[in-house]
Amino acid sequence: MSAAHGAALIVFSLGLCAGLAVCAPGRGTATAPERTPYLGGYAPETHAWSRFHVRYYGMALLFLAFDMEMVFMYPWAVVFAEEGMIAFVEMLMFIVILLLGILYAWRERALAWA
Amino acid sequence: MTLPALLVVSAALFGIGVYGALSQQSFVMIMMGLELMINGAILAAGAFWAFSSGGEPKGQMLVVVFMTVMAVEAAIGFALVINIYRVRKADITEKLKKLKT
Amino acid sequence: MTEPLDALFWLSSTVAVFSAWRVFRADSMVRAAYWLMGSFVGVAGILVLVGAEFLGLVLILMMAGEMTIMAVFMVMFMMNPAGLNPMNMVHQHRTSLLAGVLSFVGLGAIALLASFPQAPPPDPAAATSDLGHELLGGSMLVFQTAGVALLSTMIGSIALAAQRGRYGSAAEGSEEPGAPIDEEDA
Amino acid sequence: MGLTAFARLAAKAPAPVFVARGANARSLAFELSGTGDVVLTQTPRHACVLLATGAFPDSMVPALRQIHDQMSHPRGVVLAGAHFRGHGPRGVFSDPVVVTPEGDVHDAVVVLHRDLILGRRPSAPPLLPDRDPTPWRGVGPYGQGGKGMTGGTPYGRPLAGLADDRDGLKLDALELRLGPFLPMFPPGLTLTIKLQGDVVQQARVGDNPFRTDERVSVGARSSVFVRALSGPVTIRELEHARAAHHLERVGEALRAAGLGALGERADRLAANIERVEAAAVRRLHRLLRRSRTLAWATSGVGRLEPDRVAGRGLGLVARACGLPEDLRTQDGAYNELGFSPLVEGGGDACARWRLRLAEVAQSLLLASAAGTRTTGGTGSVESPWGSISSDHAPVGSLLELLPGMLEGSDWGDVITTIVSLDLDLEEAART
Amino acid sequence: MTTPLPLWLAPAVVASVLAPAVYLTWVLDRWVGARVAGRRTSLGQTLASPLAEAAQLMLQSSPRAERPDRVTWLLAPASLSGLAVVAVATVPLGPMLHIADAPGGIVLFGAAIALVMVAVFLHGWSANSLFPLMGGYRFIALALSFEMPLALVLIAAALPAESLRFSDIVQSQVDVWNVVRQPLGLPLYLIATLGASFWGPLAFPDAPDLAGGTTAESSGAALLVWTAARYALLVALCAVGAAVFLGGWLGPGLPGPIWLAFKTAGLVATVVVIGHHVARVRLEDFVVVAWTVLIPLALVDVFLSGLLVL
Repeated sequence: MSAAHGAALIVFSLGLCAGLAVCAPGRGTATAPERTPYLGGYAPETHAWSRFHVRYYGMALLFLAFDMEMVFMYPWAVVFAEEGMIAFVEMLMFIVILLLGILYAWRERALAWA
Repeated sequence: MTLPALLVVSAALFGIGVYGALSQQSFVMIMMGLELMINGAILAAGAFWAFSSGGEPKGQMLVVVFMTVMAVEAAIGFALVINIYRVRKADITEKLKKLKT
Repeated sequence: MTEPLDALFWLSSTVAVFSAWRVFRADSMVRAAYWLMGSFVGVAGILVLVGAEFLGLVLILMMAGEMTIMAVFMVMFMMNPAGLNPMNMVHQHRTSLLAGVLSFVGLGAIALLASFPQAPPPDPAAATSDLGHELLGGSMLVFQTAGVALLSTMIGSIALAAQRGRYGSAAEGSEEPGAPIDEEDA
Repeated sequence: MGLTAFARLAAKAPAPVFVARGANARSLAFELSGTGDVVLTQTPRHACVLLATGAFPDSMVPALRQIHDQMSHPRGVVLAGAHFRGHGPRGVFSDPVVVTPEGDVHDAVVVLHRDLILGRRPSAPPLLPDRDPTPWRGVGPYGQGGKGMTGGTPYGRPLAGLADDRDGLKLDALELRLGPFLPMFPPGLTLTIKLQGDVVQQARVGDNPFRTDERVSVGARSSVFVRALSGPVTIRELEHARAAHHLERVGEALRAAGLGALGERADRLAANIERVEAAAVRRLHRLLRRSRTLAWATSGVGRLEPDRVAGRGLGLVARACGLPEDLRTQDGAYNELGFSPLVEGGGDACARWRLRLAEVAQSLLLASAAGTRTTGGTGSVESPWGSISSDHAPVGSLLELLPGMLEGSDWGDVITTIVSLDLDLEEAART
Repeated sequence: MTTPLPLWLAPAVVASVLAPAVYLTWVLDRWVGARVAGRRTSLGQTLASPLAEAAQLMLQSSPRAERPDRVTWLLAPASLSGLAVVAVATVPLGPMLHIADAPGGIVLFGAAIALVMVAVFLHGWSANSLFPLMGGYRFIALALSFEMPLALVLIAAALPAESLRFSDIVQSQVDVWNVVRQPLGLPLYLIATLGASFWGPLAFPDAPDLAGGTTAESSGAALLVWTAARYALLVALCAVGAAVFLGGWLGPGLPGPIWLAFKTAGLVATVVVIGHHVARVRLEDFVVVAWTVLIPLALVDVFLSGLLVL
C-alpha cells in the first residue's frame, strides 16, 4: 500500500471527526411541534418515508451497466500510449457497443421521467 | 495478513451471503445476498492474485469479471423486480408462488 | 511497517464482516443497502492493503453508485422501507442459517488446511498497467465479451422495466385471468 | 469573555428572516434587502426572526404558530402591519416586537436579531403544547406502533398508502397539505396534493383563507387598481404600480430559479419604480432574455391553451397565449398615448415572464409620457391580474385551472407554474 | 513518487490549505451576490460575513427533525466534509509537495465524488421530511448523470500522462496545457463540477423550490458543517480542474503552490459567477442531455486526445 492511501484515510477520518465534533453537541431538546417536518404550516399526516417512486429508474438501470465501462477504461488509459493503435481500436469497439445501449434507451424514452 | 486469513474473511462473507440469499423473502434482499457472495469471491480472487500468483494479471482480470457479473446481475435483477411488481404486484417470493398456482 | 498494515487488515476485515452481517439485521432498507456498501468498502480496503490498489478504489467507486441505486430500489419495492415498524421478513430461517454456516466452515477449512502455491507479492506499482496489458492482450476476448454482455444487459433491463416497450404494454398477456391479487396483506 | 466576543461576531451576521405574509401585506422586499443586513430564508429552521406582515384570518393562525415553533433558538417575532382577527397583536405570539406603520421594519429586525444573539432578549418559547400529534400506541410485539408491517401509527404517524400511478407501478402516494407559508407560494395559498415520487398525481387548491364573512376585518385592499375601479387615478401612478408589481413577480420567478441575487435586483427596481431609470430595467431585461437556461427551464412548463383562457379577462396570462386581451385598448387616454397591447406566443411560464418584463418597460414608457392624464372610475380596470371589476376577479378562474396544470408535473415545474401565474388570493377574495 | 510529507503532517497541511480557501470562496460568493443584486457593501463587511455567519450558526440550536434516522442525520454532513477533505488532499500542491498523491489518483478522486452522492442522499433521507427527501432523490438523478462525463474527461487527461496519478498528469502538461490539447475537457469538467457541488444551474438538491431541499430541516452547527463542506467540495473540484486542465503548479517565476492557488481561484470565481447568473434548469431535461450529449461528447474527448497521443 502506498503512503498516499494512508494519508487519504487519515485526512478523511479527521475531516469526518471534525464535522462530527462540530455538529454532535448541538442537539438540545425540542418539543413535538418544534420537531414537526416543515411543510409550510401544516403537519404531515403520514411519515415522509414511503415507497418513493423513483421516476428515473430507467436511467438508473442504464447507469448500472454503463458504469462498468469505467473499470475497463482506467487501466486502458495507463497502457494506451504503449499499446498504440490496437488499444485505440479495441476501446472504440467496446465503446461503440455500449453507446448502442444509450441509443436504444434514448429511443425507448427510458431516460425521461416515468 | 496471510493468504489463509484473507480466505477465511472471504469465506465468512460468502457464508453470510448464502444465508441472506436463502433466507430473505424480498427479491431485492435476495440480490443483496448474491452480491455479498460475489463480494467474498472478489476478495478470494484478490487474495490469490496477491499471495500465490506472483502478480499474474489474470487474477486482477478475474476481479474485474466478478464486478461485471455483479453489475449485470444488479441491472437485470432490478429490471425483473420492476417487471414482476408491475405485472404481478408481487414484491416477495411467497406472493409469486401463490399467483403461479 | 507490518504492524500497522496488520492492524489495518483486521480493521478492514472487521468492517467487511460486521457490515455484511448487519445487512440482514437492519430494519431500514436504506441502512441495509449502505451496510452492504460498508462491506464492499472493507473488502476494498483489504485489496488496497494487498497491493491491488486500483481494484480497491474502483470497487468503492462502483459500489457507491450501485448501492445507492440498490437503496432507492429497495425503498421502492419494500413495504415499510424505513423500518419504522420493526419486521422480520425471512423464511426457512434455520435451513439458510445452516447453509450459511456450512459454506463458511467448508470454505474456511479449505482456506486453512489446503496448501496453496506461494509466490512473492506482486509489485503494486505495475499492477494497473499489467491489468491494462492483459485487457488488450490476453483477455481481449473477455473484454469485448463484457462489452456485448453489458449491451445486452442494458437493452434487456430497459425492455423489461419499461411499461410500454415496442411490443406493447408489459402487462399485456402476462396476467393470468382471474388471478387473485391481494395487495394489502402483509 | 470569549463567548461574548463570539456572540458579538455572530451579531454582525445578516439577520436570517422568515417572512409570513397575510392579506394586504407590506411589500418588504426593498426595506429588508437594502443593506445586506437581512437575508430571507427558505425555511423557518434557518431563521432567527419571524416577520409577520398583513392580516391573518383565524384559519391561518395555527399554521403561523406552527412555523414559529419550527424556528431554531434563539428566535423572535417582528410584526409589521400584522392584524389578527379575534386576537390582539400580542394575542398570537408571546412577546413580539411591533413595528408601527411609520416605523422602520429593517431596523426592528436587525435590532431584534442583535438582541437575541447577544442574549439581551430571551429566545421566544414554544407556543404550541408539547404533545405528539397522534397518540403513540405500542401494541406490536417489538413495541412498534401497530399491527402488521404497514399498519398502526409508528412514532405517532401512519405510513403512506398505495396508489395507482401512470407508470403502472403501484407505489406509495404521499397526501400532503402544503402552504400557506411556503416561500414560493403566494400568501394564503394551500395545496392539497398527492405526490408519487416527485410527481404530482392530484392537486386541490385549499379554501381561500381571505374569503371570510367579515371581509373588512382582513384589511381593506389598498391596491391602486382597486381604487381605480371607483374613481379616477393618474395613468402615471397606475402604470408605475403595474411595473412594480410585475417586477416583484419576476423577482419571485428568479428566486425560484435559484437566482436569488438577480431576484433581489428586480425587487430593488420595483421598490424604487418612480425613480428608476429605464436603462436599469432594460439591462435586467437583456440579461434575462439572453439567459438560455432560464428560457429552457421555463418553456413548456405550465402551458395554457388559448381556448381555455380566451374571454375570461385573464389579462397578462391571456396575452402570453397570443391573445391581445387588454382593457386599456378601450381607454381613450391610453389610445392618445399610442398604446397597443404586447403579446407573446407559447402560453407557458417562459412566455409569461418574458411578457412581464416587456410590459414593465412599456409601463415605464407610458408613465413617463402620460403627464396628468387620468383613467378609471369606469367600473373595470386592466390590472396585473387581468380585467377586474367590482364583481369580477379573474384570479378565480386561474385557481380553477391550476389543478389541471399541476397534475402530472414534477415538483420543480409545480413551483415554476405557480410563480408564473401570479395567484393573488386576496384579489380572488375581493368579489 | 511517494509523498515527501510525513504522514502526521498531512492533516495540518490540508487544514492550512483548505480553511483559507473555504473562507475566501465564501467571501467571493457573498461579494458576487451583492454585486449582482446591485447592493453596496463595504469590504470589511464582506470579509467579516462568513465568520459572522459561521459564529451565528454555532450559536443557533439544531433541533432534530421528527423521528429522523439519527445516525445518518449526524453522519451525512460530517462525511461530506470528510470527502471534501480527501478530494482536496488528492491534488498535488507542487512538484515535491504532495499530500495524498495516490498512483490511482483520479480513481481515488472519483470514488470520493461517488461517495458524495451517498452523503447527499443520506442527508436528504435521514430527516424523514418531504422536502429533504425529494432533494436527496433529485441528487441521485443528477449524480448518475454527471459522474460518467466527470470520469471520462479525467481519463482523457490521463492518456498523455500514461498514468492515473495527478502529479504525472500535471507533469505531462509541461509543454502544452490540457485545456488547449483537449478543448472539450474543461467545459465538460466544469459542468460536472457544477453538478458535484450542486451549484447554480445544477443546484437541485438544496434548491429554493424545495424550501432548502436537503437542508430544509437542518439548522445551527449541522447547517454550518454542511455549508462549509459544500464550499470545500467546490474548492476541491476546482483544484482538481486546475491540476488536470490548467497545468496545476506549472508556471514561470512564482512557486508552484501559488500558481495552483491562482488557477484554482480562477475556476472557483467562474463557478461562483455562473451560480449567480445562470438559472437552474429542469432536472429531467438535464438528465436527457447528460446521457445523449455530454457522455458522447466526453467519449469524443477521450478518443480525440487518444489520437493526439498516438
